[in-house]
Amino acid sequence: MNQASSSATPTTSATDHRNRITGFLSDYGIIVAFIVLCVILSVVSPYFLGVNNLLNVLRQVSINGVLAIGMTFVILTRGIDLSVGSMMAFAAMVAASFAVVDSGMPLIVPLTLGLAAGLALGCVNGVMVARFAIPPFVMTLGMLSMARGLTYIYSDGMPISSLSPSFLWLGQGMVVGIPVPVILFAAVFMLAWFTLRYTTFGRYVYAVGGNPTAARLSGIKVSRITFSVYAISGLLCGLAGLMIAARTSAALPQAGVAYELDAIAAVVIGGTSLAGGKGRIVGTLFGVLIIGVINNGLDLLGVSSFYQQLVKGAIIVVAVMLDRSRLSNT
Amino acid sequence: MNQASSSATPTTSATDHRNRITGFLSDYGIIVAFIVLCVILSVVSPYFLGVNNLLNVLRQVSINGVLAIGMTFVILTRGIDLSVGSMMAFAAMVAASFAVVDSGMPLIVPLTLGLAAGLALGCVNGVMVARFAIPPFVMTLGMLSMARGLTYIYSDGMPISSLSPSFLWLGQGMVVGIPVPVILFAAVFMLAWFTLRYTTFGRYVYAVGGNPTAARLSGIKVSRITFSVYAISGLLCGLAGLMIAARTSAALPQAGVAYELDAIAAVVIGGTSLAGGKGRIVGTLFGVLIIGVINNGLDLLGVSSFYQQLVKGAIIVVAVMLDRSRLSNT
Amino acid sequence: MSTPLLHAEGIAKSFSGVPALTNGQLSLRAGTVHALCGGNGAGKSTLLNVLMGILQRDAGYVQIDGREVNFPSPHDALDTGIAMISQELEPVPDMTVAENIFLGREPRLMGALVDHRRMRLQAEQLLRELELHLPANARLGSLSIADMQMVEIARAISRDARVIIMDEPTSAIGERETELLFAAVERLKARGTGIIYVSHRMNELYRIADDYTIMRDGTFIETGAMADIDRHRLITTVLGKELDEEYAKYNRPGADTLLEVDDYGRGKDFERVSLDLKAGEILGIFGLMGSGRSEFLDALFGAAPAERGSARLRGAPFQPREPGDAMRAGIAYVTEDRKGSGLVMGASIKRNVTLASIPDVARNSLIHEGMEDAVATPFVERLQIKASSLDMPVKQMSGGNQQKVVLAKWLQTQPSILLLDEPTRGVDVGAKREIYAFMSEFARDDRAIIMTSSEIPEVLGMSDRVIVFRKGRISGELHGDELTQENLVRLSS
Amino acid sequence: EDPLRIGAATYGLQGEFMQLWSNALEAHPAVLSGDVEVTVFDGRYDALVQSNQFDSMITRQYDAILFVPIDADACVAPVIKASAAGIPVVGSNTRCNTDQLASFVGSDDVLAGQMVAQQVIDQIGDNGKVVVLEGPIGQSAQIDRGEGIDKVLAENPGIEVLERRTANWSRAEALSLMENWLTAHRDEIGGVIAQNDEMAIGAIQAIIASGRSPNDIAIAGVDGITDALKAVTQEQMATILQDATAQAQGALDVALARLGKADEVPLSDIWERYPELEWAGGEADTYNIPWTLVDQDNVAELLEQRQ
Ligand SMILES: Nc1ncnc2c1ncn2[C@@H]1O[C@H](COP(=O)(O)OP(=O)(O)OP(=O)(O)O)[C@@H](O)[C@H]1O
Ligand SMILES: Nc1ncnc2c1ncn2[C@@H]1O[C@H](COP(=O)(O)OP(=O)(O)OP(=O)(O)O)[C@@H](O)[C@H]1O
Ligand SMILES: O[C@@H]1[C@H](O)[C@H](O)CO[C@H]1O
Ligand SMILES: [Mg+2]
Ligand SMILES: [Mg+2]
Repeated sequence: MNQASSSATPTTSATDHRNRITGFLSDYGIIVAFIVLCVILSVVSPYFLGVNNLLNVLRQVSINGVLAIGMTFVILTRGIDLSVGSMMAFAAMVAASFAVVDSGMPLIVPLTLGLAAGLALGCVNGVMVARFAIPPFVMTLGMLSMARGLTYIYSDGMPISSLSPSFLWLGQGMVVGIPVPVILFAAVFMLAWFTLRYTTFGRYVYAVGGNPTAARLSGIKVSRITFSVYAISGLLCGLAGLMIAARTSAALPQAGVAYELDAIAAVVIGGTSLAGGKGRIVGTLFGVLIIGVINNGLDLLGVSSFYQQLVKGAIIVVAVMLDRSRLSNT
Repeated sequence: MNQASSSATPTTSATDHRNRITGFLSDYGIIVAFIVLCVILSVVSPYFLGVNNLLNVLRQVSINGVLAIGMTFVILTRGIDLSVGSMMAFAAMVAASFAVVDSGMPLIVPLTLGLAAGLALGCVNGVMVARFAIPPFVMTLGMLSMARGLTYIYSDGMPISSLSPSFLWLGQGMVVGIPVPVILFAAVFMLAWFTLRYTTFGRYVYAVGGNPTAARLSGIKVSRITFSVYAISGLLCGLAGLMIAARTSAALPQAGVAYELDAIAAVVIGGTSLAGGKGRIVGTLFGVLIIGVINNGLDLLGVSSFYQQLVKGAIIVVAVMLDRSRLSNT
Repeated sequence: MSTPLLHAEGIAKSFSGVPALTNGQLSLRAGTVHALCGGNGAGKSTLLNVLMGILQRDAGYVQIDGREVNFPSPHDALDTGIAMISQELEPVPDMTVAENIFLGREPRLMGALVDHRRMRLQAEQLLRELELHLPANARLGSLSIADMQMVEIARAISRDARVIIMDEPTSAIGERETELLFAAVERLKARGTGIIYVSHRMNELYRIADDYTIMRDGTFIETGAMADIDRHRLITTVLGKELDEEYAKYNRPGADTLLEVDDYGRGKDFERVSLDLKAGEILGIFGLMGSGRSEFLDALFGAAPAERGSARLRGAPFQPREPGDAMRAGIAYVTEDRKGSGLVMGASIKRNVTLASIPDVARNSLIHEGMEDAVATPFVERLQIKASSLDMPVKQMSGGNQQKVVLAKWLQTQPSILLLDEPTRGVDVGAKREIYAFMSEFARDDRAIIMTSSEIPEVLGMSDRVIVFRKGRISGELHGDELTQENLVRLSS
Repeated sequence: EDPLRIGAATYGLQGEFMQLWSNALEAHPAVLSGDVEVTVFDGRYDALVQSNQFDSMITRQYDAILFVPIDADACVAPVIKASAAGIPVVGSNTRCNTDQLASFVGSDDVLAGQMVAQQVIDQIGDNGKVVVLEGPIGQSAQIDRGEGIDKVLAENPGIEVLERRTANWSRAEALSLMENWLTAHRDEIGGVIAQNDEMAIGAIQAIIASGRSPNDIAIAGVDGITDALKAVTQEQMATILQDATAQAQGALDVALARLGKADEVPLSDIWERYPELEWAGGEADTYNIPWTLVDQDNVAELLEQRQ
């Protein structure tokens, strides 16, 4: 609830200490919900707590995680980005087209072009929202459609596969036993956490979402901040595009359909308000993990796919209820 | 922009008259965008303006139209309903199961049960949002999943077809040359328009969305209103479920996937703000029509699958830009 | 005579073709306080918003140090050394006090990082200097309106600006805080800062202003030295008509008890509150900021029900659990935060006036627009609400006029008990008098008013009896001759 | 002895065909007898989801995996991973471009494309105008059936393609699309080549709604879903039956053979139904389940099986 109170001042007394702990829990009720979920899953499935499975979960959430982090920036400014799935697919396609085994391109080329493709589309969103005041929902809905169209046109509707091993490493490689996508996700998370917490840009993102008028009156260039968050989201879609193409060994024209829902869900489950100005990247991390753990757990348990949908929906609601009811008690 | 200013008082002078027209146009800039779109389409396609084609468009938009009207109520209160597609599919399945040719049920049974199925799920959304303060996005995302699961469970994943002719009439019949779904949509539209404009309930909906605190302190039972809009949305999903089953001659478990996007898009394109309290059902009507006309026009023109997405997205953005730029000029 | 620090002339601004300002003019000297006077809707805020680059002028020019300037955005005005406390509070609720104060100019590390520690220390120091007892790391949204206002004041003052615009900075704060502000203003003057000051409280103007400028209907009327204009003439010029500034008080309390409150308490907000309200009475409640007055009124109205104690209304038990309960019992409540809890800002005047009595303008649940107009129109006249039409969204109205709409909304419910929390916030002298006259007329027969106000003259002038709150408890009750400023101050602090 | 645990990774259960496939799996004699336990996964039309589900199945150490991939290339990495973990993967329905599959039991989509196009052309003759309804862009079935359709069209230069668009396997989408095409092309459309039956049925409904008779237009689809069979009885369309039962049960039989259990548990009866299909002890690389053209001769019998 209270996004600012954790910039804690040095305190000494015991009650202050207790306040900080309950404050932490009510700030991060979603962590409690996550822990409860994990405990339940590890009781019902002996496989859940295995190191390999936990790495699986992390690898599985890494793409949604990267998208959700960009989405957090956007939502903090009261915006929304519906186009993440399509932008990701487009970036994947562009990157893959330069990463096929016999293209002979150095790895840097597909990487750069993939990120650039995402960034470019994100900038278009940003300009239209920030400069031409198109409502974010409409602009990014348009982009959802346009980027998908571009993906079809660019790829002629065909998947691109036979990607070079060095490119595939991005999605399938390991570094000191940790999957590369997980490392990428972690790096993006830390950078975003640091940015939102410690940089002036991060503070301005909160201010623009919290009260755009106040932000403007304080001399903040609101439209520049607004533009930036869409650009960031686009850039991260570019990264997610590289990751998904490398992970599935192919860029598919239909990749990422409906991914916006999971990304937004992670952000909202993590306690960031769609009304802007309030929320945290740590919440998003746990939102992403909750969704991932639910999917993984239901798969591990072999719950029938009909009941999966029912159970998945119910767990999401209950997790958030748990979070919110904690809040109202404190 | 100004949701209240059109309830014009009787005026006489010429400038007043002019003001009323420009006021109307800036209130309804989206109508201008719609007209521009229609003019362009009728120039590039000789078929566009045919009576049959226009009836086709109306028939094609009627299901999204009914969903978008329920969505308008929800969004006016600052909410969102992501579960409309799934609730519709569930209602369709329930209705169809009692409408198969050899069930021998009178028509009233599937109709009632279909509507009741939608209403029931909508009430669940309503209770959880209004009473337990689950954020609407999370609750209805959960319902999106849960209602789909229920649909699969209820139908065992198989379509239900061979529906009785009297039931099919709802989707395929005609009355005085007008398709029945169009009549249903028109009736729902008029009722909604009347409700929002002339009834106390309509007022409450706007007030709750405009400033829930002020509404509560003015003695309005905010949670009752909030509950009601989700119930209305559910009920209209029930109706849409009857319509789609009758139109496609079958209830399909996968029906309505991603329909929430089109419904929300219609509302937002129509000028209703996701921030609540501001918007009009007439705007939604034209939002629905714009989406329908774009789809129809691109089909008529034979635009390829690849370019269709690109063009569709671009037109949506441009239409809204046209609307918004009109506003900022006045 | 030296060049003025800031000089503006011929400033015009219209909204959708309707002029709000036709000829704004103002000359500010360095090291002085310049009072900008005018009735509600005279165009003061519009002029100031133009000066600040929030609005773009249609005509006229602005000079700083004799050089013409044009600010496309507040950013540019701030860069040039102009800061503003805007009339409407603009807090970022989910940021801390320190973050709000330093928004846009945070102490930095390595160019792009916020130095949170230094920011907090600087904020603490600033708050200390201003004698504000606010934690620098409290979330702004958890503060009272008054405290938020003080934070905005701190923000503007700490900017080291050469020109500070203060648009009704005291409308939401108490006497003590006002003194803190004035002390700061004196320090700023001494540094050569020029201050443009707007307030509808005449006492304040005579205390701190050096010069004045009067506006009426969007036009400059006259300017001069504060010392050269007496109170009567100032008011008459502002209003454009003869009017004495006085309290129109002619209600007469009866003997019947209307409302009895016994041992009310809720959380830490207030406790052991017992009082009664007589028919025909205007009961004042006075206290410092944060003394729990508003919370007590919230409880009486059922907005945040009391947790302890009981109440009786006309002898019958009265236990409001939600506002509807209190409304049915004939209670109306004008809250102190019109933007947050009083108005639907995007909705029209008409709809706001009828907001709390929608069923009254409906038959069989159908709104009757004719009745709605009939309901709203008399208030526009009665309260001198300045608006181009009843369909104007309230967010386009001047602040004082918005306040009148809130009053109208509650009067329309035809209550028998009125709870008024800072009822004249931002209201001009003319309309204040109307409101006072109305209050006196209202509190008759079996009707009564409970009023809180931070303006001591208003409390003394209008109340038949005053109950003083201190830290959530009643610290005393004053009647008749005891009703003096000294007693109020003594009991409240 | 514990039952064998087999995971079935389908590309998605939203649609009748894959539902028939999974139902057939559950109806396999070895499953009914309790010798085998199957878990069906819904891939939600997403290669990434399928890949994640493989991870879970590997963690749970399923004995074998039946795999209906969404994409012929994106399926490769999961298959390699499962094989490396010692889990045999048997492909079904949709091919996968890897030699690591234990075997593939499915039908040739290119052939289906050829057959469905040929059906329509046989009816309208050498000269005529057709429209083509395609699956979701980029899915293997869409690409391969499209290839087959193209082949036949290339051999028939007299056939003009008026329109060719995706309706995403969806009846509702095809219905609207066809309504609009009927407006733009009035009475020109002589045939509808649909890459699956759902879309063909949407087209039929649009044709009926426009006041025309589907009997006058040559329509064909792929799959043999129940509504299509009914339409065949009314001579409204032709369909090419894709035998979901054979694909599913055949794949399970082969998987059991690879696990060395073929002799212990009962095999399905599909091997009797298609005498031309060589069982070969479950050792073959590919089992090509034949497509069956549904016509008046066999439709009644097929409908009967659906009850
Ligand atoms: N955005 C707007 N759109 C239309 N009219 C506006 C807008 N802003 C202000 N006005 C009009 O301009 C006039 C002047 O308003 P302004 O806020 O400047 O008055 P003010 O002198 O500050 O009054 P107060 O003392 O009540 O604050 C008012 O009649 C108001 O309705
Ligand atoms: N013990 C407390 N702990 C924390 N916050 C407090 C405490 N007491 C008061 N406050 C803050 O001060 C506010 C109380 O102010 P309130 O509006 O009730 O006082 P008031 O007497 O009406 O004064 P005014 O309206 O003039 O500010 C509360 O909203 C709360 O945020
Ligand atoms: O083979 C199946 C069916 O044709 C179905 O209708 C769509 O997906 C394809 O892969
Ligand atoms: Mg003002
Ligand atoms: Mg108060």
